[in-house]
Amino acid sequence: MSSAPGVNYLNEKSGLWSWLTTLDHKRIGIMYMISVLSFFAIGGAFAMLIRWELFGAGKNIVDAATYNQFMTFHGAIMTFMVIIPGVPAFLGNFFLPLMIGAKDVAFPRVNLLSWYCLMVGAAISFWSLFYHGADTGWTFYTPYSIQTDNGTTWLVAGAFVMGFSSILTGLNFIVTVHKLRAPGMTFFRMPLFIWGLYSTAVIQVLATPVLGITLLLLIAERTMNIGIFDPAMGGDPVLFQHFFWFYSHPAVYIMILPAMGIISELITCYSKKTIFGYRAIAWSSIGIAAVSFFVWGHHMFVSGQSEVAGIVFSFLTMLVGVPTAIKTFNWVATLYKGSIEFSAPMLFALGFIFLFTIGGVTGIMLAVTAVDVHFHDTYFVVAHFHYVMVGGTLMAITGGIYHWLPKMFGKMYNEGVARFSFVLIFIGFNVTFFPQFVLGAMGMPRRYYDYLPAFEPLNKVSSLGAWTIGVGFLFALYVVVDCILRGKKAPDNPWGAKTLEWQTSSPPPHENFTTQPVVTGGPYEYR
Amino acid sequence: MSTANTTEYHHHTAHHFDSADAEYRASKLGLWVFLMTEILMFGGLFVGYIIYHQKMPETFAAGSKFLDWKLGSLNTVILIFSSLTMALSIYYAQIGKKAMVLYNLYITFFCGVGFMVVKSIEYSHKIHDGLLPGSLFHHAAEAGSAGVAHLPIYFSFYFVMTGLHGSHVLVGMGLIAWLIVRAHKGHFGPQYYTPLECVGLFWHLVDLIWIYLFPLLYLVG
Amino acid sequence: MSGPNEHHIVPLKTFLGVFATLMFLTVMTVVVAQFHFGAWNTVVAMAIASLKAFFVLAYFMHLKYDDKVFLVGFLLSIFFLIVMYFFSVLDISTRPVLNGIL
Amino acid sequence: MMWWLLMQSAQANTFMPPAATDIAERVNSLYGFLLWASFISCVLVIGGFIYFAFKYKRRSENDKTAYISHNNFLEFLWSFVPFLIFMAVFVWGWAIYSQMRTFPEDALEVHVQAQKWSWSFEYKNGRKSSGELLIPVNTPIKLVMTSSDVLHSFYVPAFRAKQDVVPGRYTALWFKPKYKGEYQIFCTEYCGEQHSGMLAKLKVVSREEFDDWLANDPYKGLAMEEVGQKIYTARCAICHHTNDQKLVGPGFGGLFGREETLQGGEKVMVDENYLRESIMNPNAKIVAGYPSGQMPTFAGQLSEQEITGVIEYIKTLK
Repeated sequence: MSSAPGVNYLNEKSGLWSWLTTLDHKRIGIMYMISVLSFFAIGGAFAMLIRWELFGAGKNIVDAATYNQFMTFHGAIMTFMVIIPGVPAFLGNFFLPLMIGAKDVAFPRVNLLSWYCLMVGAAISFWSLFYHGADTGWTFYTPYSIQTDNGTTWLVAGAFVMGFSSILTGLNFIVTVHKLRAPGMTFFRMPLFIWGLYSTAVIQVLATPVLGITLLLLIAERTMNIGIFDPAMGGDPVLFQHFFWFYSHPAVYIMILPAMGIISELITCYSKKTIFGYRAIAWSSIGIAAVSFFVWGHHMFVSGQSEVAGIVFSFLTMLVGVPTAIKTFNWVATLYKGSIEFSAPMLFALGFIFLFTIGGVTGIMLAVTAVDVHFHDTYFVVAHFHYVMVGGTLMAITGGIYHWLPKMFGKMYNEGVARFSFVLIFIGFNVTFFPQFVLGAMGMPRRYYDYLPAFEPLNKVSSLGAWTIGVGFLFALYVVVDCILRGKKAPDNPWGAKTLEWQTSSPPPHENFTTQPVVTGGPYEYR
Repeated sequence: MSTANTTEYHHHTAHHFDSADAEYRASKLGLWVFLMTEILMFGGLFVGYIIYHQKMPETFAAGSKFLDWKLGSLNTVILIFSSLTMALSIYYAQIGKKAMVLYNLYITFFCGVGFMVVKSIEYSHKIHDGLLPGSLFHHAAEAGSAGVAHLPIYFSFYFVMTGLHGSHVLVGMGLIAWLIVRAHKGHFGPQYYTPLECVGLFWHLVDLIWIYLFPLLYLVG
Repeated sequence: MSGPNEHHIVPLKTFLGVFATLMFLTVMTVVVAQFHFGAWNTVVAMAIASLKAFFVLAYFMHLKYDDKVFLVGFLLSIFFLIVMYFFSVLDISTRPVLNGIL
Repeated sequence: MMWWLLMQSAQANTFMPPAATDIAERVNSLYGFLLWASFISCVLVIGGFIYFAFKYKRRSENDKTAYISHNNFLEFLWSFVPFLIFMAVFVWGWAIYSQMRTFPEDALEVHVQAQKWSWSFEYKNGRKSSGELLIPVNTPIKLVMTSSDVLHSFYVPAFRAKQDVVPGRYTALWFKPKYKGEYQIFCTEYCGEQHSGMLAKLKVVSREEFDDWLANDPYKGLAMEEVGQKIYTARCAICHHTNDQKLVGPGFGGLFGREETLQGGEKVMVDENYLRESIMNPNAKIVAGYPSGQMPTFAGQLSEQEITGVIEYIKTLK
């Protein structure tokens, strides 16, 4: 199936139907891109509304019940529909086969099915809006989630179906990495993005089923009142939290590990230098993935969990800090004696290190039991995980999109606007979330519709920052759309990168490579 | 059944695999990864079950008295036998006896039917007696003086675990029906039996889960 | 690389032997349940179930002959289940008596 | 010397409310250390990469870069040093955490009942109060807490004390306030619509004042509707206006004597019996347009005197 010159995966077939039934991982990646970006717009709109409501004390735009819905949908959309599928299913789908020199993922039909699972799951989630929405927060803590009288069941069912999407993607990636690497592509010649995706896939496969059963039990709880998590029937609500966090803590690493992989790619490419400590970074991905299963109780220090469990979980959480620190130091060391270009993707990568470092050290603070007692469920936690999830994952996704746009669409993006979007997002982000650390230290609890007057000035600052981020992402969206519609034709390897995806044409042909690539060295041989 | 006489079926290896063997190995790895997810999903339930069993042993002892261990044993025998026939169908595919593949698949399928029939007999008894999960529970044992606290929770576990398992049996039966159709067309032989092997693994896992469910629910009291 | 032809074929006798063993163990587990060993009943029942699981896994599911990656995957999932159980119970069993209302 | 200075400034409650217990002060020291350690690491990492980024800025397209694959010593160093710091703060945190969890024998016990969306407190002698927890200064206080509906969490920032309140079991919390004054109580576990309104005051007073208060009948010399008004402010106002505006539940203004349509289409007259039933068994008769399950029962929480008081108070609202 060698293709004629000028024929690529985008123009080889046309029509909506050819997209909806495609088995090409690149097209499925693009479909994920469109859906994830749309969900991001919806989740982002909820964020803007939340910050509008919190602009001043008391009621600003909506009542408490509606605010709780905003908060719930913002959380649920951003976790289940944006960050979890964001890196693996969108960028991973497109680039995993390309970067290991494969023609496709191992199971293209399963890959397409995973996209439909996400779509159907999202549709079911939004269906809850016809039943007065949902107001439980994305964590669905029992017994409130059992008692509340609205469409929570639909949202839970949607998350359940979206779980399948995540599992199927992970399954596909594990098999693809094991079985479809190009000749010569040993495990330790794989790009670090692949290591990130691989360890993520392991978590997706091992943790998501537990979320599935937990949500299934919650649905049974709401429809038949089975009582397993309901204290009124003799059940234990804290056990729900164990089950929930057994998935949801590793899920945090589903969100961040592949983002770290992107950063390794960007740092090496834009400093034209081999990565410092390749094996340490690769192993730390696996290490983080493994240890992530042992630390979930740090979400529960004040939940009524026993003191012993709290201390054990605190200790284990410290262990996860070490591989994370290793990665950060190695990225910084990679810059040493490099040739650093301040292009937009690199700015996002450096922004990532900046914000992720702050997110990381505050994470250590939260892992210390005695200090977490004060910070738990305050804005300090909100700020911390936004620093990691937005400052980390979303910065990495945005940088990754810019970096790979030429490969995906064969066109160059507008560098100036892209850099401007970085400036807006970066400044807006810090203006939004740094004050929230202070608010949390002052004692402002999270998920609050209204707050004491003392918290008002910083909340105002935070809201202003949030709108700046919003504008920044609009500019980023403009860059993407402008690139697709009007971009100048891109060369095959505009950045001089060494990884395999840049060794084929832009955009790649249907089967990725016209001749089977053979790998003879490491991924970052900038000599 | 004249499947052996039809022209030899040739399976097309998907374009992104180097060889039929690479595809076979990838499929099996994929299936095993899928089985891992199944183990963790059921495992979550088992973990919950064991935790509650430790917390309220009297409740679980009293609850298991309401189950009929004879029907449970019958279903265990049926499922293990079906596992055998499933394994044999692969064996006969490997040595090229296509008719025997079909016979064994049919037996496996009807074992599944038998399992579901027994299961539905059990369910209808429970429903009739009001031994139902959670707030649907309305059996006298809860209210009576000899009643045990939280008995509905036992039946919540019983119905959720056997229900989820039963739905897996149904899915497995659907897959076996699909295998039967393909076997009729003569698709399986020594060169190509990946679907048999994969569905087989799934079916054995369903059996495996029942091997644990049976003593936990019916016997341990 | 070996073609599908060279995949290990388990002899028929092995399958029948495994089936007989499984039947025997099923009878065992029912018989043993009639005795009262207290808490040991669960342990014995689980031990027999695990023995049965071993035979199903090793022979019916070919784990004994197949790529060891499958075995690693299987053990990994069991390991994480144990982790889940262990830490949940670690909490529940060490809660102060004050909390023992449940 | 430098270090001492740093520690001193860090202990000055960086952003946190003033510490009002010994344990809170210990948390502050640890927090101060963490802040400085974090600040220094951020300066090292962020400063480091900004320095590198500018020093090794790309000069030309043909820049040659050094090929440095790894350095075992450095990598060991920056794995091991963070590990040591993490272990240090873990142990330090553990020490304080176990003090938080070790309850003094001689503590004054107060029973805390949480429900949507109010806090109520009961003392050993049967004295109750809602919306305000009064305790004596310099005395260890142990709160034994439970919830009658969903999860809540009891949080006093000034004491660095927080504990979830779980239905179906008791959880506990202790503190020993050092200074007299008024402190804020928050609910920090999401509990529904009025979660952010589930606040209460904690008043630390002198021992004498506390003993006086404890022995006092809170309703002495009050008319029935005045008793009702007190209860209204502490327990009802979060969901019910005094006018006829809907909040979570219906406003009380003009409610008495009105005819309402129930969810099933049935009509009901709002009289003493309906009001009493709605307080004791709120989900029995829900007026159309309101969700069920929002209001918790007050059975067993309000005395006869208080229930009658609330009904009388509602009668006065026109």
